[in-house]
Amino acid sequence: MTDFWILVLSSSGALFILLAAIGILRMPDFYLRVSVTTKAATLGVGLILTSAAVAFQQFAVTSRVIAIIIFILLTGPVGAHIIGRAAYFIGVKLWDKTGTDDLKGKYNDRNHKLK
Amino acid sequence: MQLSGLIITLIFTFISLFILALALPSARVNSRRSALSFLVPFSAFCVFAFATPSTEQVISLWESNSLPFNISFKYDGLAKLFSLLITGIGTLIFLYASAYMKNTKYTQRLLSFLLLFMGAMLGVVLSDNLLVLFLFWELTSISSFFLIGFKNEDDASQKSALQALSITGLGGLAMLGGFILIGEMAQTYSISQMLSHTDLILEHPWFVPALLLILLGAFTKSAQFPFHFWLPGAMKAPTPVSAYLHSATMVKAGVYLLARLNPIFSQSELWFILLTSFGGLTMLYAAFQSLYKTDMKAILAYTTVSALGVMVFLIGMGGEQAIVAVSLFILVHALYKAAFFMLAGTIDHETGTRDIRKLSGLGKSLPILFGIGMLAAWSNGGIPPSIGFVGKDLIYESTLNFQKFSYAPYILTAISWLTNSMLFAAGLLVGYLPFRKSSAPSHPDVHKPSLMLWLPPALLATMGIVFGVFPILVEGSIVNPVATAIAGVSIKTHLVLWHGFNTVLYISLATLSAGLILYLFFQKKTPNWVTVAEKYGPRQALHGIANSFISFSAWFTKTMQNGKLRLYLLVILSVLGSLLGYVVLRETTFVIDPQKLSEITIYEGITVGILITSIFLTLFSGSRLAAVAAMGVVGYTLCIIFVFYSAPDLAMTQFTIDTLTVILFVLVLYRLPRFIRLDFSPRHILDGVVAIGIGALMSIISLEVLHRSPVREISDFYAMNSYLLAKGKNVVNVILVDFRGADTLIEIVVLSIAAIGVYSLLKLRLRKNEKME
Amino acid sequence: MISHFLIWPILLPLLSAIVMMFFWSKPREQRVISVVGHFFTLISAIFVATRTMKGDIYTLFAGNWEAPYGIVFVGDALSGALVALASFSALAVSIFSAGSIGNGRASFGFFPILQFLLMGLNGSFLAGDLFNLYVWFEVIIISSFVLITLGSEKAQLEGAMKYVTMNLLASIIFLTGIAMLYGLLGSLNLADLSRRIAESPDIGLINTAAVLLLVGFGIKSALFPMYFWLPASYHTPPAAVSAIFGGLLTKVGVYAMFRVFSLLFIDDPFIRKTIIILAILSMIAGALGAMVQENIRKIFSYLIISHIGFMFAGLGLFTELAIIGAIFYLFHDIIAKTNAFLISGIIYKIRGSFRLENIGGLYNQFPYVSILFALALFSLVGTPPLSGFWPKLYLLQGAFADLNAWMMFGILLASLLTLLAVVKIWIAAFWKKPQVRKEIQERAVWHTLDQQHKIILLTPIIMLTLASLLLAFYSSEVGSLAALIAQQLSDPRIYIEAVIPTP
Amino acid sequence: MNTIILKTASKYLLPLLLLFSVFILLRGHYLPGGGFVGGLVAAIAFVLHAFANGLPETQRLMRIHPGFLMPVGLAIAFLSGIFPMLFDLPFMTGMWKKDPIPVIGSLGSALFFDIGVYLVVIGSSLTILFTISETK
Amino acid sequence: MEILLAVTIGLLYAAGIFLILRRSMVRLIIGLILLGNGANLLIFLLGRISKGKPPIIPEDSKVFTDLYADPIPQALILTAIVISFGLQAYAIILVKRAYRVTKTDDLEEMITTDEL
Amino acid sequence: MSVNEYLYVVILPILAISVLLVFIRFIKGPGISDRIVALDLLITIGIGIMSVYAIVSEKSSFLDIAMIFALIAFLGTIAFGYYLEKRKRDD
Amino acid sequence: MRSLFLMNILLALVWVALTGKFDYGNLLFGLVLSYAILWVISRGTERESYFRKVPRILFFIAYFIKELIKANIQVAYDVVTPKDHMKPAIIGVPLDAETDMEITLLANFITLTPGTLSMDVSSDRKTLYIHAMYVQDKDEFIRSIKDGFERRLLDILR
Ligand code: NA
Ligand code: NA
Repeated sequence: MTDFWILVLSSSGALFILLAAIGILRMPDFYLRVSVTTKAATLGVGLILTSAAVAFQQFAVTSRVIAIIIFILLTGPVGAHIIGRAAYFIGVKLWDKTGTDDLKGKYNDRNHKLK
Repeated sequence: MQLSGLIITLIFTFISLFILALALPSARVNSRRSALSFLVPFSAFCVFAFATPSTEQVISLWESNSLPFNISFKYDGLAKLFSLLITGIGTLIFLYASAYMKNTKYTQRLLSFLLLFMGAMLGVVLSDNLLVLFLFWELTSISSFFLIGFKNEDDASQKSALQALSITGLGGLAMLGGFILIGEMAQTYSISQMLSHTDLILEHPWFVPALLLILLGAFTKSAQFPFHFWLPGAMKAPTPVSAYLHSATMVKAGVYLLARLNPIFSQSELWFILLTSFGGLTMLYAAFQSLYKTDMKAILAYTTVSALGVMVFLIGMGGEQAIVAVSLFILVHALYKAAFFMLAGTIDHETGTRDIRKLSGLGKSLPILFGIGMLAAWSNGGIPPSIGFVGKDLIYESTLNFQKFSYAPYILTAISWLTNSMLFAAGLLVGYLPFRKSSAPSHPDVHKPSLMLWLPPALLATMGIVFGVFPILVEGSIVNPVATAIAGVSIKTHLVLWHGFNTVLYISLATLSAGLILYLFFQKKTPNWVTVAEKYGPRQALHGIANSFISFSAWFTKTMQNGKLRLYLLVILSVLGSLLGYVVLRETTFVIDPQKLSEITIYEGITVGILITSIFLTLFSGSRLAAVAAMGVVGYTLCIIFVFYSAPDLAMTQFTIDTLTVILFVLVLYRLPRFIRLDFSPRHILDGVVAIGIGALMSIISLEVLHRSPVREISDFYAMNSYLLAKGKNVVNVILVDFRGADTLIEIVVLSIAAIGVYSLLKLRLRKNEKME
Repeated sequence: MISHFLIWPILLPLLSAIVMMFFWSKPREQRVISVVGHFFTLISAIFVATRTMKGDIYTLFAGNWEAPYGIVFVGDALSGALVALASFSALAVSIFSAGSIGNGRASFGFFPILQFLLMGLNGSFLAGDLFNLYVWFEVIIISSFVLITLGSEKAQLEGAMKYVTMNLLASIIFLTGIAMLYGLLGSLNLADLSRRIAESPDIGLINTAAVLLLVGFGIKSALFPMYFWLPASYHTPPAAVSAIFGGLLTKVGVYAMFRVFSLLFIDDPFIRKTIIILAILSMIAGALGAMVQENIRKIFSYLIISHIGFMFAGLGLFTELAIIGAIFYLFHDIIAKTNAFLISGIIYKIRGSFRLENIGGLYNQFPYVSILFALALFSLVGTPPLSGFWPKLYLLQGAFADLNAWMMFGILLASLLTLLAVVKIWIAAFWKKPQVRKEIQERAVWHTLDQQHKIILLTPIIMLTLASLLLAFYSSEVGSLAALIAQQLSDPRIYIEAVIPTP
Repeated sequence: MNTIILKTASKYLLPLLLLFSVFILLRGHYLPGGGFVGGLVAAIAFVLHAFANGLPETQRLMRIHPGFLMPVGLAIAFLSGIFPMLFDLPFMTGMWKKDPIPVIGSLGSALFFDIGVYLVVIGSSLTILFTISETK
Repeated sequence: MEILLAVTIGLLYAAGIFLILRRSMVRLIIGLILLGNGANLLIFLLGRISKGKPPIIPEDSKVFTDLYADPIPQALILTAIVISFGLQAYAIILVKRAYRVTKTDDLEEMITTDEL
Repeated sequence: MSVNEYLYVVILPILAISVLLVFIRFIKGPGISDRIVALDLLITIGIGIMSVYAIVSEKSSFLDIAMIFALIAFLGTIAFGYYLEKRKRDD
Repeated sequence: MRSLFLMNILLALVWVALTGKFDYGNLLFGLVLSYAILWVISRGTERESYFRKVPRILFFIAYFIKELIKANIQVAYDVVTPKDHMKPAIIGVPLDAETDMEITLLANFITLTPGTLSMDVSSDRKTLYIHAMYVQDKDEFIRSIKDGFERRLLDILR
């Protein structure tokens, strides 16, 4: 039973990570890459970590796994947000098929305040 | 014996105390105290005069227990002669100087340096140990540097002091080398003991260099051609200094040394060749030059050089007569030359000039000086009944009897005759010309010199005649012991003023006539070639060498230290690479045994692949940030390798620190300019070769080391005791805080200092007055 | 012998530094603590020295882990003497700094870092463990980095770029050598390494480590041709800093060379010959450089390089006489170079410049100070009977015993050129008419100082000159001490037995 | 950086990370961790906070200058090093309380030493990073 | 694997050396950091590598029951890493200051202190 | 096939390939922001690898490294973001 | 509410201590047990909201996981297949969330679901700019966000 869960969790985790990896390579612009990778990778790593918790079945290990997952969930999106907005105002181009851009012209060039 | 030791110690203590006494109180003139300073040399003179010399006894004062540096003295005839000259003439010079320098600033400074110099000279001539002798020798150089440069704000004084020190310093150090060589060859630095080990020295393969080095020392000090020019240059010193240093003492140190070492070296053919040729050349050349000088001190300087040449020449010839001749000549020369110098000084003092073209008819206003001049010239010319006459006789006798090679008597006698004639003429230029009757005396109402400005030279000049009339006065007490010391065998001659009409007398007469002719026809206008000879002579040559040496130094220094860090690093790394390459090529076998190595899994392969790619990315990225990020990846990959290979603590730390470093870079980088474009240049090839070379060597070395079996004794100790003794299970951490805790303590000190450094680099802004402290 | 006292010359500077860091921006308190701290360090160092110079070797096992398992501090005659000399020089510099370093630098860590530097120096001298030595070296270099840049003047920063880079490179090379030795022998303890090397079949590979350490320490000790960082930087910081650098920093490299090449690396003719050649070239290259400089501190800087050659010459020959000469020279040079740079500091205070053309007239204006300076400077030259003369005698004798004419030539030539360089300073700074220039006049602050302040500034120079005279006066005793050191260095068994006694 | 998202996150991350850092410090003797990493993590916590909220805010939060932690840490390490000397044991000899306590394990001078390391690491890394961020 | 790591070490040294021989201060520092990494990896490799055996005594025993990796090189590298961090931090800031004061990143323009 | 073998033969290679793919993005860029994201992802995958490694080697201490990784990767991203913002402003 | 939460945890810990069985199963049981007890004793008081929220949180987590998986599959499809079906856009979504906590959580959850990325929040905190991969219709997208994550999140938080 344990082995089964390990297999399932680690496999799906690895797949999500692979997905993120393909995504970052394949996506046409920066924002799409971020978009794809942050969650797929977070999810993937979360799953693999869970499989580790299952594998060890120790209090200490499980608590560490939980801590790491919480931490990743907390920091992953914040990091994506930071790098995404930074990329935007240094002028990283959007993919040419991008539709509406509500942010356009909303940043103050000097202090990066968003209107 | 013990008593002599005590006496010598006392003398030196006495001198040192007086140096202090003179130097300490103030720089102002204190004529009473300075006038009394003559008591120091005078009392020493008395002691030396009554002390009986001994060729046997060596007085040992102090022995070093680890160096062959034994302060030991020997008071034999040679030492006695020089000690008496040094202290005797010293006494007169001190008397003379306190009058001469009456209204000059810093007289005491001068006197204290003179005393220092005198002590040093005494040390030179009394020492039995070569190293002690060298010590005093250097002291004479240094103190004379201060004396020659006494008028220290004067450009010319500075130059001549530097020149004198450069040359005597060069010689001194060469001489030290020579001393070490012969000392080590003979296994003793005691001159007395060395005499019984001459064979060890003469047969040593390094004998010739040793001899050359010592001669370099002696020749430079005694102003032998081509090093002679510093001596006339040194006439920038106040006249009492010139009179002391350049007549009786310092310049004779070289002659003293040759005389002292003569018993050791005289068996060597080279000794004879070098001394006679350099001495002969010097005496001729300098005597000739002296005729064309117009400054009295310059004339005296050149004649001194010439006389030194004579002495060297005589020592080189060897043989009883020559040795006796030089023994006497040292004394004679000191007497009349010191008199001449003081005479010149007094004339200068009273008239304000020393130019013989501007002086005439002084005989009337300064009759005493005229008398002194004539007496000195008498002695100088070797006119009976002066002691000079005895000396000259001896010289001619020795040259006439010299049989070492065919025509030797003729050649040597001719050289001596020519030199003596010119020296006589030069003597007249100083001792007679300024006083000669003149229709228009240059200084008709000149002041009479004070007592101390004429009495000392008068005494000396008179002694020249007294000794001539009674040669017995110096025969047994001075000349024989001196000659014995120089020859190394007992010599007992009988000095007589009158030998009857013989060849020697005819040659002497010829000398006088030639001298008179030269004097009468001495050319007021210096012929062109004389100036040219001086201009392009040895002085210029040595100056040229010195200048090109300095240019070379400058070129070398600028080339090495050109400010470009790249060059510096390249040089250092090339040294590293070539040394390492040599050792590695010599020692390693380049065998790779796969048995001893672990296999490569695909993950490790990929990790290392990424690592290597990132290295290249770091290398060739044109963007700074990309380079820094790639560098970050290098660190992260290392971290993964640490994970693979069982180093969790390391991985954590590496990862954290790597990130912090990247962050630091990032925080700083946006303030820095972009990379300069990496254009290809030949420099890159060179750099690449060095870089790849060292890299390859590192790889080879590591593989070689890996083929040896590891030693795990200490690790096993840690592993065994980590929990049992140090109560920790993470052995790495236990090492850090316990087994090798001291490292960690120091390490946090390093971190703190670095933090302080960063803080101060960025925060400290100095106020203007604090910039350089 | 287990001996707590070995640690005090290390701990007292650390303690003083920590205390000073609590008084971070209180320069006045720091000055007092600094001098007091250095004073007590000196006392403890003298305590160490007086014991070690009797010939016993003392050990201290940090953490009570016996060698070779823990870190051991070892005090033999060489270490003891150097600890004492370093602490003495540091005290002199500390006093000088108390009088010369302004509140700007003082409130940014100058004094604590001076203590850290001394701690690093003493630690290096006492370290009995190769990696520990590395760590001490890092303390030294980081302290020196901070001291050399403190103030951030343009010249300081430019010089520091070179200084820092080359020193970091040296550290990396050193570390590489440690890696080699550990990989081959599995130990870091010097005595243990020595023991193992003696039995090792891999002498060839061990020689690569020898080369690495030679270059690593060679850079640190400014050996030809690895000295570039020194003339580029030593003249840029405040005089007090130059003084402690000039007196002590390169000497640690020399010390490390002696330690490592006596204890670890057995006689390899190639390496010995290399050391001798580089030593001779150092003597001459440094002296040539000194000849042409116009800045007093640069002249001294080049003289450091030249004189490092003397010490390396002794190391290269490694005969008893040669070692005595080198060690004696090391002692002398610590005192003489510190003093020389401090003197340059006073000259700067008087005239506002380090450049010869801007100085002049000191002899007539300050005759007694000038005589004091002359004594110090001629000691540096090695004019007999001053202190620099004696070691040269040993070295010359040693060179002769080896029939090494080039070395004799190098020593004599370097001595001559040193003499000329110093005489050049003497003539230009002391004899020549004083040059009055408006732009530097305001930096000449000597005349504004009160008597007490002047005494504070002159005290260290008097101390060092006296020390130098004592070295000369007791040259025979110093020679005996150096002979003891030579004996200890020549026979690693003594050291090994003291650190890891055979049961 | 002017973003509430980061600001808010950092508000929660700071205590979390500090807690974590102490955890890492204390367990170092048994498992990977120890004073260095612990100190670095704590430093990172403050750096993050500073990135999000600006340096002045973080400094206000810390109340003391981080540089002050250096002498404190050094003093603790120093004292734990010389403490054994009072008992005539060599410098830095490990001394232990007899019975172990939970989480930390045996209480000994090594732990105090590690705490010293921890503080110095925090102090120095923060001094470095803060100074750089402050200066143009 | 050792061969690969040995080659990597060689490369790290070579790259570090090549970078410190450049004119740019930033490259210089990066080069030094790479060299430091190379030296650390060298210590690690020469201390012999072993997989999956961290030198941590298992929870339930007082001594190692299995083989374990040599902890000493790890401790040495750890110390070296932390020390290099301090030095690198300082060097980076030095570069920053030097650039601000001299207005150039080009090391070949910083030659005033070497002039006579 | 045991779990361990499975992890070794299947999971780790997948993760390794992912690393390669991301690394290609890291090399390609084109912008600095792409590199930063790639770096972040690399570290995240590194956490995954370490977890798997922990299971395989039965050493839970690798999870500690994973924890540190997670923590610091975030800081790195923030710092780069900070850099990008500053750089733009100061140009 | 906070005090109740703490009380809940404290009671669970006491339970663990009493039973002496220190593992997650027991801790979870302790939590559920003490939750039940607290719920029983707090009925009818204003503190009751705590007991309403806990189920909501659980629901929210379930919702989030569902969204996560759904979106991941969508993205995965796009990533794996050669043709790109994306229609990206940056949309400003007006916010009802007010406090820092609310905005941050919302933004993070949005980022965590594939295909959307919270770019920034306007200075007046009224608009959240989202980069989305599949925006067929702007208003529809805004509505899905507001009705989906924002509403559920605010339900829990308020
Ligand atoms: Na350490
Ligand atoms: Na640790």
